[in-house]
Amino acid sequence: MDFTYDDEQDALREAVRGLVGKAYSDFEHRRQTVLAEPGYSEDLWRQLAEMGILGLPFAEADGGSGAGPVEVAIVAQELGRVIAPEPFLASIVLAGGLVSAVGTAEQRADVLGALSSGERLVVLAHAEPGSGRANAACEVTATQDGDSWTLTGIKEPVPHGARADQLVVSAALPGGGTGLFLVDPSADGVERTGYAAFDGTRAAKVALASAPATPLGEPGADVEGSIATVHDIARIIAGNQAVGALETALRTTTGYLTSRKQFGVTLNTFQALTFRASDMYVSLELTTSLVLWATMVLAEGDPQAVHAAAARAGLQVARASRHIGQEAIQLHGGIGVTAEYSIGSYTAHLQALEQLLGDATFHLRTLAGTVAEHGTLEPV
Amino acid sequence: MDFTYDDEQDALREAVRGLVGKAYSDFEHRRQTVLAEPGYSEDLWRQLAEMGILGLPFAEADGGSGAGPVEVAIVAQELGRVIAPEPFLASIVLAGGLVSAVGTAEQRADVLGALSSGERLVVLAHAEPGSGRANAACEVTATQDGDSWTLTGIKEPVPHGARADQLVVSAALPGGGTGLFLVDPSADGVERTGYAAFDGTRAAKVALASAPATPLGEPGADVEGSIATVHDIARIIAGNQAVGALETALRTTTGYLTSRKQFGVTLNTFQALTFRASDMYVSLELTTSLVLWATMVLAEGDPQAVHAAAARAGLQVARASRHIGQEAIQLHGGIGVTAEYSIGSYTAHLQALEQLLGDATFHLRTLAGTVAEHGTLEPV
Amino acid sequence: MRLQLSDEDRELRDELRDFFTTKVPQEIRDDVRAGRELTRDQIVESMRVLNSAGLAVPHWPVEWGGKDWTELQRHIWHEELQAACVPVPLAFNATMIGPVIAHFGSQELKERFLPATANLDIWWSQGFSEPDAGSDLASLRTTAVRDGDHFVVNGQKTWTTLGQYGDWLFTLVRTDPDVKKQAGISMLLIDMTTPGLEVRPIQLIDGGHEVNEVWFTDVRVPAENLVGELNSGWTQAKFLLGNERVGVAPVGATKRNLARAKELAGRQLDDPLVAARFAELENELLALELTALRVVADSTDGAPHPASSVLKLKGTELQQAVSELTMDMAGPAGLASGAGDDSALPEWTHLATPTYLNLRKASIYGGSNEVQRQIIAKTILGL
Amino acid sequence: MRLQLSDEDRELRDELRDFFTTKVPQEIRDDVRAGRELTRDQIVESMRVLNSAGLAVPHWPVEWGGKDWTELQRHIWHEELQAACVPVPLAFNATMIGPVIAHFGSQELKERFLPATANLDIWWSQGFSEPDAGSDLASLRTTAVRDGDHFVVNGQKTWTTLGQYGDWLFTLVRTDPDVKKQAGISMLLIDMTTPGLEVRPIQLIDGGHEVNEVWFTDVRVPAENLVGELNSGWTQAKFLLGNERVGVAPVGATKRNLARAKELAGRQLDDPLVAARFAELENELLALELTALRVVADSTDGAPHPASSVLKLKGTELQQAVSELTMDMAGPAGLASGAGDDSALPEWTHLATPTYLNLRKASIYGGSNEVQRQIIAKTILGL
Repeated sequence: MDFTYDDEQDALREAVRGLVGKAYSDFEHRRQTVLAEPGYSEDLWRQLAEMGILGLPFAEADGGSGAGPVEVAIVAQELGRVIAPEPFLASIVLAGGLVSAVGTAEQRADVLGALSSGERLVVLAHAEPGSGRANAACEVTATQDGDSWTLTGIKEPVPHGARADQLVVSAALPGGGTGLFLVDPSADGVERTGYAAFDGTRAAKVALASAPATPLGEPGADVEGSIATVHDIARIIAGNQAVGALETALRTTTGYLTSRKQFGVTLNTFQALTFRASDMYVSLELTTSLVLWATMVLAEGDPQAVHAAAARAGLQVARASRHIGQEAIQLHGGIGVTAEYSIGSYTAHLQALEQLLGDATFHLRTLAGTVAEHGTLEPV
Repeated sequence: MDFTYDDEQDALREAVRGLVGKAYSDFEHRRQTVLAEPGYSEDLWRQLAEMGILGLPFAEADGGSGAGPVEVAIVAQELGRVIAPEPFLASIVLAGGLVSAVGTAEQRADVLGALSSGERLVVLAHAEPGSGRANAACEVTATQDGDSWTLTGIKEPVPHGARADQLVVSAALPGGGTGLFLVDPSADGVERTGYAAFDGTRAAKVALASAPATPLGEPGADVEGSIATVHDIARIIAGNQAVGALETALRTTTGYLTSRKQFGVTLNTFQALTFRASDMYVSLELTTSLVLWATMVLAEGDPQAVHAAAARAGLQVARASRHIGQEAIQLHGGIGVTAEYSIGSYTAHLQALEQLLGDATFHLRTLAGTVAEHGTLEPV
Repeated sequence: MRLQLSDEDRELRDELRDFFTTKVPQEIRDDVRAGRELTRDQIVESMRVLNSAGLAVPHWPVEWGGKDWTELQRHIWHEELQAACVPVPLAFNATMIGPVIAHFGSQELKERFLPATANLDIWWSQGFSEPDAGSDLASLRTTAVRDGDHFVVNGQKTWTTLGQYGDWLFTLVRTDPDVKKQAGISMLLIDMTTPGLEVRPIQLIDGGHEVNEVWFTDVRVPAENLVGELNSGWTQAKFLLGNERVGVAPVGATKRNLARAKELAGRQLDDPLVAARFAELENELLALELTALRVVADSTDGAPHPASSVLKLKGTELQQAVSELTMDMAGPAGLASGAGDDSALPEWTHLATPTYLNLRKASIYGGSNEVQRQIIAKTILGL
Repeated sequence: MRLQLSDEDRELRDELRDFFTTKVPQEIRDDVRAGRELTRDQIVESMRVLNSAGLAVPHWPVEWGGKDWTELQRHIWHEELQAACVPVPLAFNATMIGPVIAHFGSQELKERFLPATANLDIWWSQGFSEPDAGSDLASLRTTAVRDGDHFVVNGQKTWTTLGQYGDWLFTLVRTDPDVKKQAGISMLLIDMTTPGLEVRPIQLIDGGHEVNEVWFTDVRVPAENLVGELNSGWTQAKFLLGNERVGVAPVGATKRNLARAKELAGRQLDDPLVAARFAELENELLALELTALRVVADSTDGAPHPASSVLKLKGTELQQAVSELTMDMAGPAGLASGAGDDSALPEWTHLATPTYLNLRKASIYGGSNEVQRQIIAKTILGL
């Protein structure tokens, strides 16, 4: 068991930090970016593509560089550190992950290549009103007519769905099960309404009315399992993103405590506040450990183990996000709830990650369901 | 709605405090009392009888003084304040309560009279190994032979079971349901092994082997409902006892914080500690409110409402007992875990009340089961 | 000790309930229930409906429109307002400056301001906090210098809630810089249309515009707008901040929101973990409500009760906890917070997370929960 | 980054597991598993079994019986000990005074004490805390005054764990009252049979006798029993207290106890609320274990890692939480804590509450959790 990064991984981190961290080093820039459309920096996205970051997880044959989860996690941590609003999770991890897992060789080369090069933004449209966190699609249905397929129904919320150049849409198959489809959002029968989520990132309602669609991979095949696994992967990667954000939230808070004066002294004079910062640090360390472990489990690749690890990381991240997110604002006081200052946006973004991929009760339910099946829990 | 006590109630409190509070004003006396048999002061018990305290809840016709739950609650608060080890709950509230509810007029006059006068200690033997908190008896069974009844099986733990002069024993009836019986513990077929619980109060194993028994009330009648109701009443009275103990625990802790020096200053100089004391105070106030309310619900007498109120008070008391009990020790530091100093015994006693009458999860389960059945929850 | 309300109090409750649910426009109450932001007009309209029946400022002196009610009756009034989704009368008017003017103001100030304040003809704003004077309010630096029969005010206030709607501002200013900080403060009433006064919006993390900065550049304020004596402002401020024992914790609204969250949760309540969260919160809220009742019943002399800090502390914690639970019930739909009317997701799921984020302020504003813990430790526990 | 152990480490783990589960007497391990109090003889016996195989003090210098292991290998050793229910080598010997003598002691002291210490031929006790010097250890008042080739010791120590079994005491004494408090302290080794030394039991709230007071009345200690330089005792004390990065949190034992509680809970696990409590604790414990692994892996230079405070803080909290959950699983049977062998209730239900009460000490002794928070705030967060 080894928690250390190798030199190449350190170099990757430096490179990403040099680009993304630098771009958003001034929080005001992040704020202005999410106030304008499309809610992220197209320029930065292109630079990430040029640096090879967008193709990191995809096979070389598909236009990527075939790196592993540890490398993707490093990118996520750096994005999280500055709560970059770029659509990395929605497009690279979720949409790209599913194309990678399910697509034909041709589709993989086409979609992943375009995704990696930054020329096409592809996102996953899976969530449906009223379906909670089901892996199956229900409200959007697929209809087959010979070799042609159309989709009908509503997907909402679809992260970055309004800006996307191509959608990967899940739909209930006529023969049962859930299939995935590539949809051109400019086609007839596709109507999109975009908006900003509370953390500034973008989402949309996507209404499909007999919209033309191309099956991803084998037509008619049930890929619910792949959807589940890619969500588990996304939970672990999002956990890394959260760790980055949590670190900054704590550092911002301790920085404030040492500089803000009240009653003639800096706030770190008040032990009740510093002890709470210490508890935040404890949360952060435990969360970092669990997320790094889950990333290593992901690198080993067993889907069953990944499923459990995603729930474990998810639960711990959710608890820490609430704890640190709430305390960070409270320890700041009034300025903590203003939009111009950074800390509230960190709390909001941590909350958005949780809503995207599962809150504490969701993950706890998963874990409670199997707690009776083992004795001691061993990390290896 | 009125939370104030009348003059007579104030006088009752003063009288009980003058007796019990004074007797145990020195914690060492409480400690020595529980180190010796029978684990409480027979002398004090006699004085309580003389003062009319032991007969408080029973009808005048039964030898009591017919006072209401509020008066009984006042006694319990004062007992709790000094964690008096006397068997008030086990005998007056539980055993007396069941004799009062179920016994024939003759049994009531006999048992409650002797209980009120202090001449006979009567306790309830209901808990059975493995039966959790069921209101029904299961392991102890009753056998009928003409007008004679015998009981067989084990009751454990039986609070104050070894010292008791008479037992009220629950048993599974031959025709189904649970009956109550009066048992003379000196009879053949009754074997008792007494011991001290972790809070110094006494309990026992009572093994019955065809022990002669007299049905309490109508022979063969199922009284599970009465057992349930008397336990609910005991939960509310025990809640009052807990409130008394919690108050002392907090006052002891704040007293320690203002007197104990470390690093050249008294501990109340450390804001992290005083803020925790403030949170303890919040817990205490909320708990007091809920317990007083439950006592008023009890005074109104509707068993359904009493059941809900007992669960509500039980949950809040259990949460506060853990919170305040644990923090009181922690804020004391090393001396908090020693037997000679009082605070640890308060924590232990609060724990014992909880184990006797239900922990947080137990009560929460009751409340969660009905939470969907109402909109807002109204106290009146 | 008695559980039931007296006949008289029950009668009052029923009357109030009837008035609130029939006389205050349904549309306003629907918006409150749904947690939507109210317009200025709605707030004004509902307060005027109340005032027309003498129900806007029952805690004021009778000669200025108050009712000679017991604290319990005022508590009932406050709970019934919330239960009926009636907007609570604007706090700046009804519970802040109104009672201060009634207590400290000259007869002239009273006549000039109190009727208009009760009827919300004047919308008051609060100018207390400053960027460097938050929990340490007394270190405020906005100055007022006497110049003839005017004061000239310079400086900056912040966290002025709904200041964009304000007609008049009650404010604390430093009138003597050379004495102990509490001793050099005065309270001034300022017409917000006075030249040199500028209100600038502050956006909060829920995206809303609720608070403001107020800047003063040589703002000339007639000396007669001083409340009480010169340099006695700290006394007025303490009176204002400690004035209320009823309504310290928004129990009624939180109860209503919890009950609504249960409805909205639907089938999720079948999950024992979810049901347990609701049951736990409901029980804590009951304990809080009963504590509020104990506090109001404890005496009727109007002095602030020390346990008010308990109500503020626990009241805001539970308010936040209910918003958190509601957000969790919305689940992934919460990401559609910015969606419009054509969204396929219900409106409450859009509002849930912004409301949760917005309410982080509850434990900060109006005396942070750290200040409340400090008060409990010092004044109640003697630490 | 790699999840799996290296082949070498896995091999070591398997060897250790085999040794611990076959060579340490089953009866001792059963008592550990059941949470029973061990006798002095059992503790001595198991440590000698380990020492016979060179497994009692692997973190000591190799010449005194240590192994040249990585921190990870020591971690594995420590976890496997606990998983196998082997009593961890007596801390006073193995992790406290042994390393101090090895680091600061003269060659003569080393030869005299280290082999006997590793083999538990000498049972060491600790004399650090005093009634008025708890978290503020440096304010200790027990004095040692030089008299010829002896020190004469007077004063009182407290919280001396298992002092009733002790042969020798390592203690901090004040040897210079006129300097800054940390600068006037020395470390002395004292034969506990010396006249004037008295050990008095302190009963704890679980009813057990685990800690003691130690009183000194003109106790004469040979000057050669000084460890290190005169007045350098604070250095030794800090070394001793900050020496360990492995085993700061009793992860292995807590995991074992949690797994056991699950077994004992039986059907109660069918309740989702109970299952959720187990799942939550299990996850926190996993996070703690992984944090311990990160800390041991972080460097191998032996210096205390700042995150050790995290391990102590969270480790004791989880240790307590598991004992609390176990107690709750016992339910009303817990009241039979004083019952004997003929009780109809299982032994574990007797032990559950006393264990819970006893473990309240875990967050107080050995640097309270408040001290740990202070360390984190100061040294890690710079507050």
